[in-house]
Amino acid sequence: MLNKITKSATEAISNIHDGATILIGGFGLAGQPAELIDALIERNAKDLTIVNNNAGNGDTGLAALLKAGCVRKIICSFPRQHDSYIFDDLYRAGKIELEVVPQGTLAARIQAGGSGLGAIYTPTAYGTLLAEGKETRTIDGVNYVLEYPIKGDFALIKALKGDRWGNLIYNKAARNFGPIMAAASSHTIAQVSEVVELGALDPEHIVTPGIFVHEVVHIGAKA
Amino acid sequence: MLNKITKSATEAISNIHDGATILIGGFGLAGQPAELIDALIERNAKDLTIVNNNAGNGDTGLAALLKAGCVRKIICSFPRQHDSYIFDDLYRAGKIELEVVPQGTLAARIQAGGSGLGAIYTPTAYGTLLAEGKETRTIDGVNYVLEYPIKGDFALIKALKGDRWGNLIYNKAARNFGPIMAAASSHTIAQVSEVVELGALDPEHIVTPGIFVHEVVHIGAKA
Amino acid sequence: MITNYTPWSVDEIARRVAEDIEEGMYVNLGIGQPTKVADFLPDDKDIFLHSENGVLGMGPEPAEGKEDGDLINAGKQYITLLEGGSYFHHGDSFAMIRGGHIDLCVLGAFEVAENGDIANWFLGRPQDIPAVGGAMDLAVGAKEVYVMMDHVSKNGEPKIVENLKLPITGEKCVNRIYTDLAVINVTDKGLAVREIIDGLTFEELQAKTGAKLINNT
Amino acid sequence: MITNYTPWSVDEIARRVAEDIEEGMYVNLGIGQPTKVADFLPDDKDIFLHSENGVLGMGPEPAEGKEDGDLINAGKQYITLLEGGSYFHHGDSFAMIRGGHIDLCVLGAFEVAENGDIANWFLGRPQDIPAVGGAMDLAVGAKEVYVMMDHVSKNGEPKIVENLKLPITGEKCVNRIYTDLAVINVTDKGLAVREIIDGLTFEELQAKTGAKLINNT
Repeated sequence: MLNKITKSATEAISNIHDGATILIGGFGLAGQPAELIDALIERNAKDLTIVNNNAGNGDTGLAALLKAGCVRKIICSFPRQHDSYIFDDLYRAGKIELEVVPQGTLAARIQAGGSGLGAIYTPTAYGTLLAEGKETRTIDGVNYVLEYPIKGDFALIKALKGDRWGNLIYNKAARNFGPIMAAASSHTIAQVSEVVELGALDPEHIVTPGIFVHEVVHIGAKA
Repeated sequence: MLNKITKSATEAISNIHDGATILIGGFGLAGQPAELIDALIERNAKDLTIVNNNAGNGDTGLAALLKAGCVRKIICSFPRQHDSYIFDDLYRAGKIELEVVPQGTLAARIQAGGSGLGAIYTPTAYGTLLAEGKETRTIDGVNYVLEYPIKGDFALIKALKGDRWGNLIYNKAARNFGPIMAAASSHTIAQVSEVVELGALDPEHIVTPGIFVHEVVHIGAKA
Repeated sequence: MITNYTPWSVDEIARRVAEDIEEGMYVNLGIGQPTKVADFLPDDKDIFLHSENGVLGMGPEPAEGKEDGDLINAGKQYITLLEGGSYFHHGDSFAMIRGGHIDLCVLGAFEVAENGDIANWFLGRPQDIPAVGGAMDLAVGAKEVYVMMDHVSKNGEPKIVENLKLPITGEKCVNRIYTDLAVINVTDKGLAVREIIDGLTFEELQAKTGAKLINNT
Repeated sequence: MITNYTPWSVDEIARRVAEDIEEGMYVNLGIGQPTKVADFLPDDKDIFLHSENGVLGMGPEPAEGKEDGDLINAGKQYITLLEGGSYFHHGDSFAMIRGGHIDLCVLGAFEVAENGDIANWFLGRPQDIPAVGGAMDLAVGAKEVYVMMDHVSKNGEPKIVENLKLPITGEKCVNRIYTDLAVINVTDKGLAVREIIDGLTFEELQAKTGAKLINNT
């Protein structure tokens, strides 16, 4: 009997090594796997490359991971927010590398990573600073930029429910990057609010099939 | 009040013009929009380019469309089947053009069409007859073939349920090409076994959001 | 100097944009001022609001106490979902944008050039941190791009210019500009003024604009 | 000529392949002979069968009268779905294949070359109609590719060869070959015979093979 349920966040992230590339789900706080990130901070892995839409909010979750000095580089679309002060300070102090990627290109590169494409031509960012130095091509009169896949050694994502085969469903707009990051990573760890019996998730409704998920950790609602 | 429900298959396909490229859903018979195809045969549009996984089975549906002489070219992954005799005869008589595309490349090209990518590098078919004359590139030691998007002027697909905004859910493995063809076509027509009230489809379970669907036709179970 | 006009408020610009949105359109409203447009959409028409974080069919703000941290828009504000709305992942959401399925996107802007170039993501000053979000995808992907902004900057500099001075977001993608002073179409022949607020003359508008205008009012 | 051996039946080859499939593996069984492998998978292990038409967690054939035209495999045979299985569209299904998420794929073949090249999609004769299906995607995408085939053709020609004569499906992708006579690993050093059926000598096997074998039994 195959069981992908892992007892704790600490155990789930225990193989994350220094220098790993980690795709972390979430759009702002929605879908951010806060407890997995907390466990990662405790582990104190160093030189991480983090891929997320943002660069942390406030003092918790991804922001706390940055503050703990675990992150060498962040790849994101929107680092600057009203409450991204931890990132802002690190960036201005030259203590973190930043690669800004248009949000749709970020999604498309992650999808390319998960689906085995070698590169894609996207129209987004053509002629802008974010395409500087990149290969371009005009196809049928439209200008495109060549972009390469993003793959993770690990993905940390948050879902609503999961089963022992790793099947997942999400909650509302907390779905965001979860499904595509799961598919693009060698080892995907999902924190879920509820673990359900095999068969409890309707096969028509499963959003992330278990093939993309390697560990499922139950994180109950906060007390 | 926006209402994408169209009364009949005949009305739904009435704008399909000679020379159109039509993506037709289905894998064999599962998910094949037989009644929409019947209406198309009646319309007798000519010089169509059809994109489907197969090239028709038996004497009905897509096979009948071929037999009616409506199709100039078919783009598919697997034309030859035990019951593809109508296609086989047309092909051997030089009366139909065939473009064979590996099934995953077919899916990826359709997805590129729906998502606005200009081209993709795929590892599939590298070094084979199906990549002859195509541009290739080695990226990180892997060989890729450059493939271009497939877009439809129309898509004809079959779903289980639909609402007046065009939201769709499918039945089991009849989902296959439906969602990606809907996204890749300028005008998508879905035949559904049931029309439901707006709000009856759970927003978490909708597989094809209405933005990809232009007309929904109710086709009841056969008598 | 005596002026005979009162610039439109943000609400008035938003209302004006809303008037031009037709039933059945799939619309993405950018972060900031454009978000306001939602407040002026007619209740009796089905207009589909898309949010790039995976929501189609956004409804109004939730009632107090009904906020859900998992139901937010691209600006990370609490929203609701209409009956008939749906959720999907970021890949599908940007397929909608990049694939040309969004009929209309309303964006804020720092500058718009007479050829439709738009700058709205980065001021490029030493102290600025680049952050693009979905702006570049929306600029190139939406079928039509409307800009909603003040006609001049806080320092009185024209924001409609011959050539952008700021880093570009997207090339030749703006179709129409709504400001607190006018509604202007970006056409092959140039910037065609469609509407000027009461009390402002075409000449006065031209004086506040960094590119040549055509009077089509 | 007196032979002291009985070639494995298709069922016996399928059983032999099934023995090498481990719990937790995501497996795609190609059309034809490989489909048989499913019949010999152990009931007490979770092994996930993937079908490229959008099914993960395929179960056994349905009972008579329970067939569902919307629940078929890539060979268009009726199937069932296990508890914990799921449906998805063709884009996602081939993301699983091309993206390297399928641990193992078992394919039939016309020919396999000693470097792992495989030919299994097209005979290329004038009367043949090319039809590839998912064969090329599986060949390049699966982490491991096992081939299951007769050792020699109906005319007695070796199907394991130095270089393919038939149109190639995928380059250097076969990891292991299961035939009615032997189990052979494709290694950097060459074709390493791991197992020979009872009563057949290595020399006899070599004589039926179009490429040099290494005896690793």
